Amino acid sequence: MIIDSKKIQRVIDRLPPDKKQLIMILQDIQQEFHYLPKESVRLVADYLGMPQSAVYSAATFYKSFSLIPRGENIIKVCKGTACHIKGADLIIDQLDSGLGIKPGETTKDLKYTVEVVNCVGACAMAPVMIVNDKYFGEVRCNRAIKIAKKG
Amino acid sequence: MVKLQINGKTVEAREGEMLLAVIKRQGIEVPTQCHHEAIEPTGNCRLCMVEITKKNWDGWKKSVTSCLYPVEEGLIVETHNDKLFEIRKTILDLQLARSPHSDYVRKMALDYGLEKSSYPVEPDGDDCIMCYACTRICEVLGKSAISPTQRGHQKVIAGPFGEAPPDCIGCLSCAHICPTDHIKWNDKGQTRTIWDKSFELIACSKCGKKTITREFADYLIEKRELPANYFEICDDCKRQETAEKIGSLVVRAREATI
Amino acid sequence: MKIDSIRKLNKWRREIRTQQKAIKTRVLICLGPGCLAGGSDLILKEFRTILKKKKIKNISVASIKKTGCHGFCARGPLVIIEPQGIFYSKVKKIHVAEIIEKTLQRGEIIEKLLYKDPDTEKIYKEWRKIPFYARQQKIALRNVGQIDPDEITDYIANGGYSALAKILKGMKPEEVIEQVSASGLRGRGGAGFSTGRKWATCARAEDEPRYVLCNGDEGDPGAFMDRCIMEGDPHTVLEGMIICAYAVGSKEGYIYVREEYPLAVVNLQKAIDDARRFGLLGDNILGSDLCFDIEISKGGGAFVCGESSALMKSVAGEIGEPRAKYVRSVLKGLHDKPTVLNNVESYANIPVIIEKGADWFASIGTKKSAGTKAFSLAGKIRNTGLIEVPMGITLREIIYDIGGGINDNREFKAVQTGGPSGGCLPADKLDLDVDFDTLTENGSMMGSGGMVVMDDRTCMVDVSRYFLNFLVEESCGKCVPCREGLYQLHKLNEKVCKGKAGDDDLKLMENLSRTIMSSSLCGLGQSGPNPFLSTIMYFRDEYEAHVNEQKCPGGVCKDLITYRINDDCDGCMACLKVCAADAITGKKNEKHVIDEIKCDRCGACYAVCNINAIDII
Amino acid sequence: MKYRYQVIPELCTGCRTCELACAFKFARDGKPGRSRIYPLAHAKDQYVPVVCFQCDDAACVRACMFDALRRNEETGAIDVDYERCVRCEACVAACPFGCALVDTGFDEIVKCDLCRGNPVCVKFCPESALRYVEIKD
Repeated sequence: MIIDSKKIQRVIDRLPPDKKQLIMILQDIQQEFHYLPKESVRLVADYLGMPQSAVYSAATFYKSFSLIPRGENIIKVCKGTACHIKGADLIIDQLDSGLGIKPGETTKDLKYTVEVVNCVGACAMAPVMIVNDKYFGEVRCNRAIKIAKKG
Repeated sequence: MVKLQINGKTVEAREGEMLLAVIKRQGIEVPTQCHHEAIEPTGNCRLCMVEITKKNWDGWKKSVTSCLYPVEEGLIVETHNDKLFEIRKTILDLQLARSPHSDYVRKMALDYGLEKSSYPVEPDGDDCIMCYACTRICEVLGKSAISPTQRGHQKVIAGPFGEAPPDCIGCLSCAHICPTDHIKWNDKGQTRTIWDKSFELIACSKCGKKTITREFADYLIEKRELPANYFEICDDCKRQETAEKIGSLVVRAREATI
Repeated sequence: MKIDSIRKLNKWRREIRTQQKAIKTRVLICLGPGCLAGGSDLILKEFRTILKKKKIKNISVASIKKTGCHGFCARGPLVIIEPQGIFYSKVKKIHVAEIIEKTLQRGEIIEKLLYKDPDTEKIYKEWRKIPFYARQQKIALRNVGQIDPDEITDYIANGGYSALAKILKGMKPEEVIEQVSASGLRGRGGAGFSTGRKWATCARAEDEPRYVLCNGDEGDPGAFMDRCIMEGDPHTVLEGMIICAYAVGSKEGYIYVREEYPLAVVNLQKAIDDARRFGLLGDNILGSDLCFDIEISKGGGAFVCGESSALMKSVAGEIGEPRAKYVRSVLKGLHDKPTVLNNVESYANIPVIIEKGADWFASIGTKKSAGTKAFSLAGKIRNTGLIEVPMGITLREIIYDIGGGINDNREFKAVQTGGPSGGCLPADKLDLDVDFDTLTENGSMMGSGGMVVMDDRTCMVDVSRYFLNFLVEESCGKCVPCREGLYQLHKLNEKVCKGKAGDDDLKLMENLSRTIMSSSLCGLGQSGPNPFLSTIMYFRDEYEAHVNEQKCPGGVCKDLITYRINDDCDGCMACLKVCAADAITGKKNEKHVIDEIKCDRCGACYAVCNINAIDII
Repeated sequence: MKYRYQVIPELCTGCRTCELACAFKFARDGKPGRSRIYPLAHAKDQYVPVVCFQCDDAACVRACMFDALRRNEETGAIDVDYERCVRCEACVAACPFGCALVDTGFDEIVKCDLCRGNPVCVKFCPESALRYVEIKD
């Protein structure tokens, strides 16, 4: 799945070429393509006048970026303290047995990606699942798969 | 000038100097790993920690990395005590678990009576002690070809995508500055390979002896405005040429006097 | 229309207030994170569609207002009707028509939607009287849950930007700093450094330019106060920052918002755009010669970027690796220039301190910890939610009087405060005052205000392992004691959880913790071992049970427990369906059996069994 | 007091004593260092001792990216700061006269530093083709 660099460049051009925009630009690319295509590291580096190694460092340091294609549906399971003691691991186990993928992995058909997030600030209704930016609170583990698929 | 006390002795230092420089000038041996004069201190290895206090802190003490702590008037510094010994010992103990085969680490650990790490050896360990000397020297060079990638325990020094770094010019500064010789390179025949990237070494136009990489020479020529032809022949042949040039001047001078 | 003078601002405020008086009843629908997940956005839409269709007299669509988090998340979705303060909880879309017809049109109260105190069975009509709210005092959260975050007019109507007007009209920067210092405000991010002193040092620094930064990273798991302020009342953060910019002489400000808070970014950006449009941000604010603008800098998903120097690296577009702060960031911060960095909640207090004066603020809370503190209650507590209480209140009052005690009346075991830098306090510490210093003296820390309550079904050794795992994942990896030390400490903690550790391992963990704390480069490493040290201090018996008897009293550590179905089982098959390891067998309505070899002790069956037919041995 | 290092090629007989003296001056733990001076023949029995000219706008100083080659104010020579030098050989490649050298024995970059103001090659040159004369200004 090669993404042509003109498309990437168009996303990059939305923000001014200032080094402090690095993370925001990478997030726009991630938002657009669900991951950071390999080409984007060079394009962003040229656009901001930064070494490619610095852009790659940021792409691998910040956990919200992925360098490998992710699924259409991003399923996030919160593992904040409250969610942990209220059974976040149970949800992860159910998703693993139901979708066959562990956190950080994507299903072969590129439909689902499961990710673990360290606290999304909705602790009042732990345990929390987020499917494509839609919040689900007080998730019982036996409903995890239904929520993941329904979205 | 700033007056401070190191291990009981009052010493003077220049404003803005770092404690480590003053300590070294006193001939006191403080262990360091990530310190190198050609690069900015970052305080990664923590071994150069010393304990500081002041008269008006009424006994309260703080341990700081001397490579980064600027000298202050009236500072009272202790470079060796039990607490610092414990810190240095534990740090080397941890490093032994990560880099069990590194002679550099093992030698330093022996000074603290450690032959083996008290922690299980890390399966994914290697000799890199993550001191950032290589990435920083490459930054001073102006290329920043390699950098610390990933985060936390998976942190690894590499070029983008762990592949041949596009900005690397094969100058080997990183390999030479690496305290544990973890950065592998080799020159075979015409080519030099480092970070999975191969370079063409300039061959002396006279005797064929290999000098530096073409990319490194071009970089110096462009960045430091050096004449390109300086790089085309090796130092041996340049000395011979110099002798001949001066020799011919001597001969011409002698003929002129006759 | 640019408000280019204080006179115009006051005139505008009067106009808004008269307009708002015209609307008799206001229906506030909470769109905080909790209620939103319960579908409160659908409730909002339902109100608007019905009202548009029916054109009911004196109830116009304008009276429906979305707000930030009202606080009582456990009872969400919430609909509040002002000015009577009627508190409808657990509202569903189907109730909307009924609310409009009965309450809005005929003024009747719908009994079933009111809050009933589970212990006293008392039913509360008015939210201000509910115990959860009664003991609170809101300064930073004064507008959150009351105003529409997208409407600058709401903020203005509630006295917004009057503090800014006050300082621009008659206060010199030094006077502003003097007021903030005299108020006794200390950093709400958890460090507790005097805000006034921080501003004063930055104002005195010779170097130019100076930056004003807001720390909206809130990486502590279990904390969501900053989120609710940024989403529920973004303008108070802006006003606090503008006042700070005036005091320290800065032209450029950044709000660093973590990546996990997209709605906060949207609401803050709307507030910034509105403030610029009305001349409250940008050049010549309110016609004065103060020029200051704010940009949002988005985080990338790194807990360590909550640390000041890492945050500044991130704002500058670099990786968030902290630097030694022997030269403090008020002198050399962002781009090595003098920088003031305060937490969202600290800025939210500033306008009120300027408005009502330092003495008023200092009179609240304790002598050394002035003012109030916002806390997020989470975990095994009945009334999960967001509260703000005066400093000096005890843990017991927060957890029992406000928090309503423990779920299903189980036994309280510990409360975790201060996130991964904090600790766990046991039952006999419940009467400690909550302020900056008391909790720290007892091995925990107030931190940013996250409070996670744990009951007897939690294993403290597992909690320590959880935090160490969190820190190993979030460590930036730059310095040896944190990268390698926390990694080994976590491995040892896992060994204890597996029942394979000996006493010497515990001693090794304690020694290692001391070195990590005294030699790590930044706060993450320096406070990383706190959760372990506080749990082994207060719950050493649990550690010994894991080490000596290979038992897990909390029934959590997988290697040390077995799940067994008892005779109460009615064969409903719920556990069989959920078991991922296919270890449960049994026919419908017959007692089921767990194959204890196949079972990987994940605990799903125990979680779904509603009649406690599964024992943990 | 200022000195000037003088080379008079006409007197040089190519006996290479200077080379020997220099190598032993920089010997360490029993191993000789690399000589910084090379008397080379430019015609039959005609020699020129080639040694660093300590140039004003030195190519080696310019090529060193790590500021490890610095003018020594007393001796006027350009010294290698071994605390900073990372042995990248830029200076060796850049010096037009080939007087920055690699001492493969000790694996370091070397160049003539006028023996810190007391050049041993001058002492040992039998023909005084090398001189270290005081400059009276």
